[in-house]
Amino acid sequence: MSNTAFSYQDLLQIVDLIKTSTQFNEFHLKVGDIELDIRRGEPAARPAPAVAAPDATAPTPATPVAVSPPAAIAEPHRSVPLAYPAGSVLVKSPMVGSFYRAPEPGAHPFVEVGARVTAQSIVGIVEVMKLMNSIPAGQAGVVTHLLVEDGEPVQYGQVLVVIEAENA
Amino acid sequence: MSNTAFSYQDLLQIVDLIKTSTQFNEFHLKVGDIELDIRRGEPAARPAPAVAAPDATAPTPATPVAVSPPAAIAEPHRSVPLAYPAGSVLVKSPMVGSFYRAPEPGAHPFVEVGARVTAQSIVGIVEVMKLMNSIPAGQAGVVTHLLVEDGEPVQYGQVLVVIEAENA
Amino acid sequence: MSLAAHPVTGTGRLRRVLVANRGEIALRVLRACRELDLETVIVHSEADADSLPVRLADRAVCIGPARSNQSYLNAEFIVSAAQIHHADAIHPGYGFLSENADFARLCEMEKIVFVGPRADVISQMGDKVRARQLAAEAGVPTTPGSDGKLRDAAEAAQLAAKIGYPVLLKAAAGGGGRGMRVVREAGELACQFADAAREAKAAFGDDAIYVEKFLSNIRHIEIQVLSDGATVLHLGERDCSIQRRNQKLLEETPSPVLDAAVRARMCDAAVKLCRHVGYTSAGTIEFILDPARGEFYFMEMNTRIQVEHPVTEMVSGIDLVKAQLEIAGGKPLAIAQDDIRFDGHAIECRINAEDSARGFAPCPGEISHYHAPGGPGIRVDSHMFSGYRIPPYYDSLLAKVVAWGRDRGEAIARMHRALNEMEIRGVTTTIPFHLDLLRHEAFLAGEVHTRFVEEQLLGATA
Amino acid sequence: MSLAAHPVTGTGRLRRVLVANRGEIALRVLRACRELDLETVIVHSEADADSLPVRLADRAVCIGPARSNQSYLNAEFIVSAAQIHHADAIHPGYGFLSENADFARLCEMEKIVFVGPRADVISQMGDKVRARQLAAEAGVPTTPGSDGKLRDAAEAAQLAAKIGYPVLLKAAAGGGGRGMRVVREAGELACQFADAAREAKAAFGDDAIYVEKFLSNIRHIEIQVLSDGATVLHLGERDCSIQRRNQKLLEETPSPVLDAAVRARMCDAAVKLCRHVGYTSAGTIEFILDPARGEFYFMEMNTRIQVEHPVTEMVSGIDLVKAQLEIAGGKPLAIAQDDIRFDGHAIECRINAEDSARGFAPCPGEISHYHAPGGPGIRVDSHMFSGYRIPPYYDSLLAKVVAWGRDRGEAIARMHRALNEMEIRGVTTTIPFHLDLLRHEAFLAGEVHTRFVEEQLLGATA
Repeated sequence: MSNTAFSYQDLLQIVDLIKTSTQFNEFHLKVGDIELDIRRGEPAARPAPAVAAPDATAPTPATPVAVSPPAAIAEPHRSVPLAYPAGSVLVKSPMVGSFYRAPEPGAHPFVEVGARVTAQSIVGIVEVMKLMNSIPAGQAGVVTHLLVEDGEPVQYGQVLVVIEAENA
Repeated sequence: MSNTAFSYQDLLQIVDLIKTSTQFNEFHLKVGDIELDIRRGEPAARPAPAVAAPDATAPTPATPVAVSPPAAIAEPHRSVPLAYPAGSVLVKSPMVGSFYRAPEPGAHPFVEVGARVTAQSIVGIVEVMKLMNSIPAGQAGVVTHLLVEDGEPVQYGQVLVVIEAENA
Repeated sequence: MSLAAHPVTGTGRLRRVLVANRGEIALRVLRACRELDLETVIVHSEADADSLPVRLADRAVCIGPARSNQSYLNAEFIVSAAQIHHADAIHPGYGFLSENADFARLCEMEKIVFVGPRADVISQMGDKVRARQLAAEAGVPTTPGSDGKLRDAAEAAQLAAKIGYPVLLKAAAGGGGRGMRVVREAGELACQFADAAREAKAAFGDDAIYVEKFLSNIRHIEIQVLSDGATVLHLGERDCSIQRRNQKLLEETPSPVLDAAVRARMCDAAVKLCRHVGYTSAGTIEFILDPARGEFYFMEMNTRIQVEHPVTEMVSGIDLVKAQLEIAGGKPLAIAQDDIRFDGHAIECRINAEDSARGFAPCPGEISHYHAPGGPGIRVDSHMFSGYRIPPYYDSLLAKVVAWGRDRGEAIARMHRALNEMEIRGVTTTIPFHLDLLRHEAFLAGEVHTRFVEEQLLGATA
Repeated sequence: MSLAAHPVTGTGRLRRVLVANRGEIALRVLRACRELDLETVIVHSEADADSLPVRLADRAVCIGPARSNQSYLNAEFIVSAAQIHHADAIHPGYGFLSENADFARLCEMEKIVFVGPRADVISQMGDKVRARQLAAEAGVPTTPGSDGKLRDAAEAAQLAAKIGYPVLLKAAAGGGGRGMRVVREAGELACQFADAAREAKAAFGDDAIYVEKFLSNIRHIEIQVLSDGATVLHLGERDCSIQRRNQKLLEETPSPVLDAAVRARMCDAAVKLCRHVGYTSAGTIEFILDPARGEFYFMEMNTRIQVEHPVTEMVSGIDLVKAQLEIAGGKPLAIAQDDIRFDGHAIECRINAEDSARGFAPCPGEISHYHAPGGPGIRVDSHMFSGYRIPPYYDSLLAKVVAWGRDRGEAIARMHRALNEMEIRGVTTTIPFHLDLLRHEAFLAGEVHTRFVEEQLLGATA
């Protein structure tokens, strides 16, 4: 009833608009029953719905937490919001799996913090069901953060590596 | 936890403060988790909690609805907000019962709209368990509204008569 | 008031019921009325104008300001509201006027059906000495002790020797532990008697003392009864031993310690007492159980619905509040004792707006967010909603969470799961207390007594 | 993965379960795991990151974007998540991969317990022709008709004469009503056969036709089974005749029309079929019941937990999801058929985010306010909360409200009462539809069939 005038697609478009703009720091939109609040810099945590269980909400050691940088407002994970400098590019895992920093056990890691990479440089491997998926940097620049330890589980969309883009 | 600094008594005091003032039309207060919004003229309906049943919320014919004039913001009844001119005095029922406009069946009513009353004038009777309780006007002035029909049930705090005060 | 024009419903001559209570029990009664297709009128104080029961009732009438003695305790206003709004019956819930014989009598005089026993029965059972007498007449065991005050220490010693040590000396005029002495052996008695009498005199202006068998490690077990005046049924027991300062916190059925023989004797005693006094409606006989000896003693009778009635409903499938309304409407009980089967185990946790970390201090305030638990075996009775402001004038009960399981273990696991899911934001509640309790070894083993919470769970700080 | 270091729990060798589903059934499985003290891992799509199951699970792993085929339907990602997070078992819920034999086989190969039957059983029962064959082998009645396609109208006429008119001609290759003809008497057959074959050819490129007994005014009755491989139990029936376009809307047990003899035969048939195929876990045998003749026919078997399983839980007291987990953990069933008692009546209403006034159009959006019903006899299974945004990618089921009563009348009255209390603001739901249905004379009389909703309740507009 209430939201015939406002679709998920509209929302995506608006988020895209804000993402590509540098002019807005806060955005408030109300259409009928729908309220949209977008804020740059510190993504507000969604109102947590309904969990009183301390053991259910406390992060468990092996649970990966995705980092939501300012440029990725719509990141839908349980977020520990981290801010990266402007010009940072986030290399995310394209699938759930185990992350490896080196081509094989004992070998040198693909990259370290400070390493200069091209868009084609491999920054790690995500293994799913014994299938090894090489992860390219996708952007030339310098590695500023390595966020996942060797052998750790990663989830879809999780940020693996942060790169300070060249010419950014 | 959250509201140790702000009690129900504080709330009452603030409501009284606003009631006795003619200077403010809106008042917004936020203390910790508590948000208080007071607006003159059109008291906002409390967020209705949890009733989908149309037959439960629809006013039933015999249910009295209390009128909430601007001067009585905190009126806790299911309200049909009505505004009276400044200087209006509300005569409310001091108890639940049946309201009578005349001293006995067939007799002339105590007052009619337009009648001039003194503070001691009787404006009606509320009967509770065969006990007749005379309701004095409490204020000299002119009767502007008679809100309850003869013999109708009234609840505690319900407005019976509105008087335009003299020298107000 | 003539009912000739009204059609007769499944509840006999009832058509419209006035609910003279607030909070979760008002909601409970409204639900029963809805299910029986009875119209509802609720009376309320100004402080409860925005409450869920007021919103759910067909009609709501404000009868006074927040203070109970000007609203929920004012019999005339309530009866008047019933008359004005043509209610045929008044359901009093628990607390407030529910065990007030004068109120029941006023209803009787005004030809309004009081949903409960007759006024004279309420009156008799409300007098503790008279109730004890009636229990004894009915052959129901009462705590061994003096029937009235004692002349002197010598008479006390004589009686103590008869009932066996330890005994309890109590101020006849008093309460709250003043003038109370536990005497463990005969040699101590004279000295303790003098001390107790002195303390009683100082506290109550009356040095009269009586003696009673002292029982420790006791459990509080109560039997639910249901009677239409002709048929008297029992619906098994509830174990209410988890208490703090005589306030029940958790109740369960069946009791983890009651064996079949003792249970049968207790239920039989409860039914006998009801028959003896001509009891009608739902009622509860409270007993002290000495589990070590398998003996039980009559404590008192509650002539109303209890807070903890849902555990009985969960294992018996019988809706006690609907049964009360049907009996009040003149409908005879359709079930016999043999029709009642008890299935599984049920536990109720009372969720109060209290801070168990600070001596269970009440925490009124606004419920900014409420999310009820759900899923299999979980029942929630609560008048809460997101945005509800708890008035500071009344009791702190926010919700009753009831868990059913095929056995006690399943019920406990479900309760634990449900309380972990439940969310009440804005005020502090007793959920953390219950989560601790449900994991406590003594509770899991069923080895608790009425002072367990204060002495063991909360320790010295209680 | 070695489990040697892990203590053995009540569920045998299981310690950590991965939930490969979303919405209310994910929550249902999480609750069962909690009650069994099993750790939980949930996999979810990006669209469900803020869902209640994700928040309640011990661990949550995002496995892909909103689209199901890249998340909930991706077997490799799910098995991988189970391995990485050391889950011993995967519960597939219903829908998605729950009846996917390849997925079950992948789990078997990777030594992860699939909570359900063996892959080969899923495979057999998933093939409609093979399942019908197996049913016939087990002596379970199947709809009379041709076992395969017919050569011509003459062969059809021969068979129709044998099974009796009316008969249904169906396109062997088709579905959805294309190429389907009801033939009421022998004289019509040749002409209708030609029409059906022509339509089938046009629609599916194949003019093969087969014939089946045409049944009208039928009911959909299903039998719940539970098997550990050695013991096969039935848990009675569910009547799911209230449907719209083959989507169930309301389910109840017991069926208002099934007599004891037919019920016994149906339950017996279901158990026999399970034994015949070596079924394990919970499963459901769906039958068509022709109430006029008291005859029933095997339709299909669902080799998973059903949406409507709670009604069976309410009357039997058996937790089906916990039973699935225990069986998966290698624990033999602790109950025998004679231990199972059925008490009272239970009804489930599916509350969907759909507008029944506009052809049940889905209504995704944000639930601005949610208040669950409560009180006696009411169970709610829902993943909703105030502020929940319903993703537009998945099904529209928001909540299952289940009402229990001592009899059907009490259950209906409770359901009506509960749906009146329930509040879902922000989106349109099917609550108004259910309130209408619950007051409809035919429903109250139990006189409905599988086309009742479309033909009578919704009328010509459906």
